[in-house]
Amino acid sequence: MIGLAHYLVLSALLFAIGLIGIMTRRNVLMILLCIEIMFNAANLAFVAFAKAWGNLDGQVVVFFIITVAAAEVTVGLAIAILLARQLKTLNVDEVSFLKW
Amino acid sequence: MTIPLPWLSVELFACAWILVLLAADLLLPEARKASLWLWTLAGLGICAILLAGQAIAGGHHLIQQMFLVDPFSRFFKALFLGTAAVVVVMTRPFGRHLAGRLGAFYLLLFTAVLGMLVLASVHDLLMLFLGLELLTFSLYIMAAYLRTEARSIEAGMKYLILGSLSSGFLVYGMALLYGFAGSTHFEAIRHAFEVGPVPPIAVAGLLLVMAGLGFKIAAVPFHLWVPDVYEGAPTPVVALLSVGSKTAGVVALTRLLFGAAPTMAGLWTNVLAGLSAATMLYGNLGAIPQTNIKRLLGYSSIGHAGYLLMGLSAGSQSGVEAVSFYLVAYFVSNLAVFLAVTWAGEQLGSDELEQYNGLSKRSPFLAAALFIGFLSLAGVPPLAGFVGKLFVMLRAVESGRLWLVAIGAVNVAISLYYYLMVIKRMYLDAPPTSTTFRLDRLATVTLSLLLLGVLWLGIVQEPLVRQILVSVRP
Amino acid sequence: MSCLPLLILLAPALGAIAIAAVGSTRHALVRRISVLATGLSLIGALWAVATYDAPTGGYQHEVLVPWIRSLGIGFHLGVDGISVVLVLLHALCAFTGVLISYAIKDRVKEYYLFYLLLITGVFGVFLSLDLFFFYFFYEMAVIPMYPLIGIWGSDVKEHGVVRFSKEYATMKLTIYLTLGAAVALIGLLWLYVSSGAGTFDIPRLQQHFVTSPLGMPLQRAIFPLLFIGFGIIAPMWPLHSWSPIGHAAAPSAVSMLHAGVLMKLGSYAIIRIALSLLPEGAQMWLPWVAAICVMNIIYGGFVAMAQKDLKLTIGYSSSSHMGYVLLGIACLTPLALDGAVLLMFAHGLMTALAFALVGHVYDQTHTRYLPDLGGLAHQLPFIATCGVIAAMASSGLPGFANFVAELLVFLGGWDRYPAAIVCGVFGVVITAVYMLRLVRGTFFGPRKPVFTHVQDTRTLFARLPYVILVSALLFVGCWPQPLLRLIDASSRPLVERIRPSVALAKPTPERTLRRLPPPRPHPAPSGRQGHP
Amino acid sequence: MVISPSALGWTILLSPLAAACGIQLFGVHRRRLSATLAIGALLVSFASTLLWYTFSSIVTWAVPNPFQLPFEASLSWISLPGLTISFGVLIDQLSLLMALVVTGVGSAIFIYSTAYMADDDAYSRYFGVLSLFAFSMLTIVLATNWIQLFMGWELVGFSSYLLIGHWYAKPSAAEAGKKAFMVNRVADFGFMLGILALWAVLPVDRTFHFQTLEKQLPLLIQTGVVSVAVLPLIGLLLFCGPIGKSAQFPLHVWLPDAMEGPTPVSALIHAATMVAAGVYMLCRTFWLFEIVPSVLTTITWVGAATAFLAACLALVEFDLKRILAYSTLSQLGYMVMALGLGGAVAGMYHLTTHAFFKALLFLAAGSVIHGTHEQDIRKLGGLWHSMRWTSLAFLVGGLALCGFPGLSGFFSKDEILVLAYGHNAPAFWLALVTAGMTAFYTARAWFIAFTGKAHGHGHESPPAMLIPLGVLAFLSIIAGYIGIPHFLGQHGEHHAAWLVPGLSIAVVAVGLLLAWLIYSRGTVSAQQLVQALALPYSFLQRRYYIDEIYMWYVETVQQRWIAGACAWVERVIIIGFLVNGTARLTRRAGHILRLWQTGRVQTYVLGFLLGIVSLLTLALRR
Repeated sequence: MIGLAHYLVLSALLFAIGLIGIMTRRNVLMILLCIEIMFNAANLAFVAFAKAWGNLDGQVVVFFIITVAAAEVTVGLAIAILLARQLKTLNVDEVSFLKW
Repeated sequence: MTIPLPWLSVELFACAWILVLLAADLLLPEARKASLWLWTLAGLGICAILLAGQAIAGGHHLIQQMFLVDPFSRFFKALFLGTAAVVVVMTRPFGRHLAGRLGAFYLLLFTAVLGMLVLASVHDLLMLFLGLELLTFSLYIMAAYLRTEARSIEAGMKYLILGSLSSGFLVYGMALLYGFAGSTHFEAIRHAFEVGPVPPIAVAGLLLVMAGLGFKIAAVPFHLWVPDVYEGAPTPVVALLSVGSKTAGVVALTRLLFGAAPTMAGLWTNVLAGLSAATMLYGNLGAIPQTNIKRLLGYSSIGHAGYLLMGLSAGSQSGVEAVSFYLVAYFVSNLAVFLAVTWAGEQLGSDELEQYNGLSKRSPFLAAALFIGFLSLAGVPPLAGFVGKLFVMLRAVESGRLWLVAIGAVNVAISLYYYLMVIKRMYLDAPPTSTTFRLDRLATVTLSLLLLGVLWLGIVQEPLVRQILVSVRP
Repeated sequence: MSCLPLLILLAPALGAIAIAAVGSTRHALVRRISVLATGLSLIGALWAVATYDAPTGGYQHEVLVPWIRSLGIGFHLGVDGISVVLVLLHALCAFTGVLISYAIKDRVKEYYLFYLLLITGVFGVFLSLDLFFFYFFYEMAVIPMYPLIGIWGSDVKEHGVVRFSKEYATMKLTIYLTLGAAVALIGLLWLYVSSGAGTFDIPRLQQHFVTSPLGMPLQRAIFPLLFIGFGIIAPMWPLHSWSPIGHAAAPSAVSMLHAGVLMKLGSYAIIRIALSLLPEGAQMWLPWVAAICVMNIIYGGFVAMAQKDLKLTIGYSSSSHMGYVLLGIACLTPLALDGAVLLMFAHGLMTALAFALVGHVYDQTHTRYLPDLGGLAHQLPFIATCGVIAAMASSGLPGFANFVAELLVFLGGWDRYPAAIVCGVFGVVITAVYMLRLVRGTFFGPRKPVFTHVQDTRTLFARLPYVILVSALLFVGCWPQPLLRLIDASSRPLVERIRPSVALAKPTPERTLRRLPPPRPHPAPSGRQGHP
Repeated sequence: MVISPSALGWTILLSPLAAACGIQLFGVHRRRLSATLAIGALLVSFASTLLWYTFSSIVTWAVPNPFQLPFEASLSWISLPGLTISFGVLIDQLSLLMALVVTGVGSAIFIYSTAYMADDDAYSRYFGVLSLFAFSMLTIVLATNWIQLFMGWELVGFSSYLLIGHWYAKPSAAEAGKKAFMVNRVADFGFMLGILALWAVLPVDRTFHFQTLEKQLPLLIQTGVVSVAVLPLIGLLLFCGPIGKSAQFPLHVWLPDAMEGPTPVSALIHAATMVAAGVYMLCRTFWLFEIVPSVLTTITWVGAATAFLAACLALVEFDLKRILAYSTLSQLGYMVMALGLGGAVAGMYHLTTHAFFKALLFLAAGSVIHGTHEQDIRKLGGLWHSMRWTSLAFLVGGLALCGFPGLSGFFSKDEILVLAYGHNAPAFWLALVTAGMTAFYTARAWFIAFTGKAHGHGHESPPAMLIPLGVLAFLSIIAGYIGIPHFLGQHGEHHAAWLVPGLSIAVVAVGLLLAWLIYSRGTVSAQQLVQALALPYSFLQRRYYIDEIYMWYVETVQQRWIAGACAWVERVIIIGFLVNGTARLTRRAGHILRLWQTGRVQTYVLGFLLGIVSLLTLALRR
């Protein structure tokens, strides 16, 4: 029987994948994707908990999160375009003029 | 369900005004767009009037209890509106960099204000998330607004990635809290904490949400975006970041901790105290070697975050009152500094500290403003910052954390050091050129008012203290 | 309610505001405003001294305006016998300092603005009877030092090589003092919180502690915080190194206030707060304090002896002499405390005089380096006369207030710490060594041709500050009773509250004495000859 | 007009002060005015003293006589609970005599100065400081308590400092003034401690007041309230004062150097009055020293040693003023020795006669210097011919100094020798030898400088200088006959034997004879004598190397080692290491911390993550 724990473990794994992805990938787009994965991990947890609690609050939240995440990606892509245009790169390591 | 209009009037009007600005930006001929700042100011003014119209004590829960309008939120909403107004004034000298896209800038400013207004009233995790994202998205775009400048883009990118990361943690923490309490509503969560038992998952959730907000406040170790973004982003945006966004973060954190987890105070006061110590030390020590004024202010704003956390770590009503005073003091002092820095940046052509050499000879007023602003930030009487720090430390002593107060006290001296290093440049060193410049009337008046506020709060604290006493009930 | 403290405090503050409003080129007007402002304060201070009712004692001329009610903070001004004397000292130094500052020609408006702010802050400390405002003014007095030294100061040179730059000096001073203030602040807040009285008001706290004294461990823990925090500005060994360098780099009028008054803030704060609010804690720590004082006196004296820069020498001598003040405080007897307060007054005037003189010499010769100077008594007879006077006052010559004060410290402390007093008396010898060397090296010796252009103070107006300081020193030195009466009226109750045992400590001999025959006419005292 | 005793007493004390203030305020550029003020004031003082003396001894018209000795009038100077210090005038036989000497000799010297200093630029300053000195000295003389005495004590030191350094342009003068002040300061260190300790010895009702102490101390000791054990220490500490002020061995070094000052100053301050203040102080407080015989022994030996060692130094000196300075030292040694032997009266007696003849000698020397601008006796000679009056005065003074029978010095020195003979035989023989040496070096100076061939030509001095010489010569002759010991209260003690005066006359005669043989007849060559005694001679010439030792201490030990070490600690350890080190550490911390800010987003993410992980770990550990 697949229970709450399983969902949560899956969610945690997703979250970890997202995190590791952010840390290991250099490409802005990949990083944005990984962030999406993190959001989705949260979404999964919400849904699982909603199921467990038997109310819809969590599922409502998920909708909001999806919307926000979409907006986030939009902004992210816009900035990625700027990067590509102005700096001719999408590699975040190369964008480190500001430091110390 | 009816929409309780009077209690939402400010937010609703802000939404409406965003549309108005959008329309104006689209419809107005290019030549007339310069007047958009007036439209923005007018919008903020009307918001303020509407806010004043809500002058009724007690809390009002709206939108399924998710939204709480009470004196506490009103107090900070007023502060946010003020911040935005000053930022608008800052965009005046900065305008040429934004040529052609001013309308959208004001639009984004207004959305950011809306986000902050929402944050002041949050009483639900979902609302918290929405308000926060609304504010942050606007800031992402504004940070990268100078789209031909690599530094601005880089600032936007870094802010975006780290902001999203923190949102990710926040959301995940919210999920855990929801899992614990079965609701995202603060009351429910509080109830769950009160009833107990508290599983680790709930603690983790609380900590993750705190981390997400810590990112806004710029608490170590969630502060790492701050120096880079401050250095790269347009100066008015930095002002908004450092005053508005930070205040919003503190307010939201206060709402969360006192509204949803008062019984967990034993945990989070210690966490906040630890963060506070690290934040003060990191921010103030890191500021010492800086050579760029905006970067320096970034580090300094980290330091201030530490003091704010110190006040919150007292875990008491009076601690929040102290933090509120600190925020107001920080509001006047820091905005004065940023207004001056915006002007100086325009006139000197750079934000590098070298350019500030001999500023007191080139523009005595500007130098004096920076002088007073810096000293207030450092916490020197008779200026506002001093009283703020004193209150915060007092509450920390009350909570028995003398070690934290000791670190705070030492940091006063450290921060004074790097502020004085700037003052030394302005007053002691020889200017590179002898050309002088003046501020326009709007800036002069605004700056004077802010400085007057700095002095006034430093000397006559009672009115504000009384206001805080009646308002601040987190 | 009395408006006297308000007059004293607000005159310089309003002067500063007026100067801020004046055009930056109107130097004469700026100077006149400053003279007027400090003159009003001086009149107020004299009036306060004259009208302080010593037999009644306690705090007088009080002003109390509730300020932050929720925290028990009130704008409470007032003077007791100790602070009224220090107010007078500060008023004298401030007024003469403003006159001495006529030598400043660069950025006059800003200079006087900062100078008056500094003056206001110091007045505030001496007048405040509320911990919050005490600290408020204390910090406020520190900060203007930064620009004052940084802009108008001068580097400390040796053989023409910069040894300490003025930037270094001023930064060190400001940071050091702020750090000290911060340490003291912790103590103050802790005191406030643990008192449970919910008030920052010093008299009310004193009363509160009479009925419900603070626990011993707390007192012992808080006292060092206050003592070190305020001791830094006193300046207490080994936390003194900001002060001589700061003195040396500062323009002369600022050194006057700095060494003359600012350092007294520390010792005053120790008396007013640490002693009066933490009596038992004080009793435990004071023997250590006495040991530190000895280091101050002896070590400071020897370091002063090794200096070749006039201002550095005087700077170290100040830190040495403040050792006597702290020693007087540490002894915790009425006489020693009277002496300590009077020494604050005397040393303030003396050192202000010394710095004013060095300032003149430096303005004229552009050097303060002892080997470069010499024979200036030829060109500067008036300054040289005052220089000898200052040196003698410093070495405790009778007739100057310093003598009386040091004598009182010695007398008062003899029973408590005889060893420390012996060191103190020895310190007077050390003082004489370097002061005489200074006078000898600067003023005496053959006329030097490089100094032909050097000019003495010519007008009566230019001499006025020196005359005021010298007369005050002499007046108090010859007739200390009026001031001592005031000081004693406040220091005695203070000490007796701290050491209720002092009055009773002396054992039996009274009974023996009573058996002595009454005095009767006595034969000539010298008529004894020969051995028994 | 009714003259009240206290008004008269205060006049003695305050009129020189008024003159000093007047000169400082109005007379800075008015030479005549300042001289007039100074002399007038001192004469007023002198007259008042005389009047006091006269009234106290003669007036019988009022019963009781208001001018009854001892008389005291005082003002409260400091009056605090537990501490009363008054400032006043105490007039008794002792202080009257001393005040007469100070004002009388002082007046003569003041008048002398008008001529001697006539060409000086700083004429007004000179008289101002002289008046200040007179006031300070009278403060000591009339002091009613220890503190007042100490104040006068310090003030005379200060005036002496100013007067020695009067010609401050001369480095040697400036240094000499400094040295005098410093040496006295060192001595006063002990003196002050003594005063403090004496004050503290009383358990209650502490006082500095002489008369009260004199009455109470013996009683307190009897009742055991005051322990006798501490008194010797106090006595020794108090004796430090006279060691410095009266230039006793080993703090005598400042007095010869003090001859850099104008000669009238040397006469007044460094011969007649100020240096005698130590002796006066011992007399004034003799009731204290009487109680502690051990201290008296020390005093005796210090005095005897000073007398002898200084006389030795005078043997080889060529500077006229310095010869006199050494002889002053030697005579002060006599006085101190007398005190140590319990002879306060003898000491005071010798003090008085010494004041007369030594002032006379100095003024005569001054006259010589004024006339010839030379003070090295080798370059002088035959002055008898060119400066007859001066030479005569010198002769009278010199003979009185030697103790020539019939002159004042003979009587007073005889008192001391008798005393020594009775109480301390070794001291007596030492003193006797010293007396012979005194005769020798005085005669040596006389023969070299005043007789023989004339070098160059001096001119006789003006009457303003000669008249004081005459007055003092007169006093030097008669002072032995006017009953000073009687006035001081010594009654009917006759010399038991002729042995002591006989011996004394004999050694004086031997001394004079030797000097005559060597320096006048040339029977024995001085040159050969020096060669024969080369080692002791150079030892004496270098003044026992005491100056060198002190110089080494001051310059090397104190200045270079101690002060240098402190300065090093200050500069390197406190400033360099502790303070700047902390500052550096703070700055370095800033530099290191900001390295976290690598500029790479992923480092930041890592930091973020680590922060959360550690938070969670800490929070969930339990």
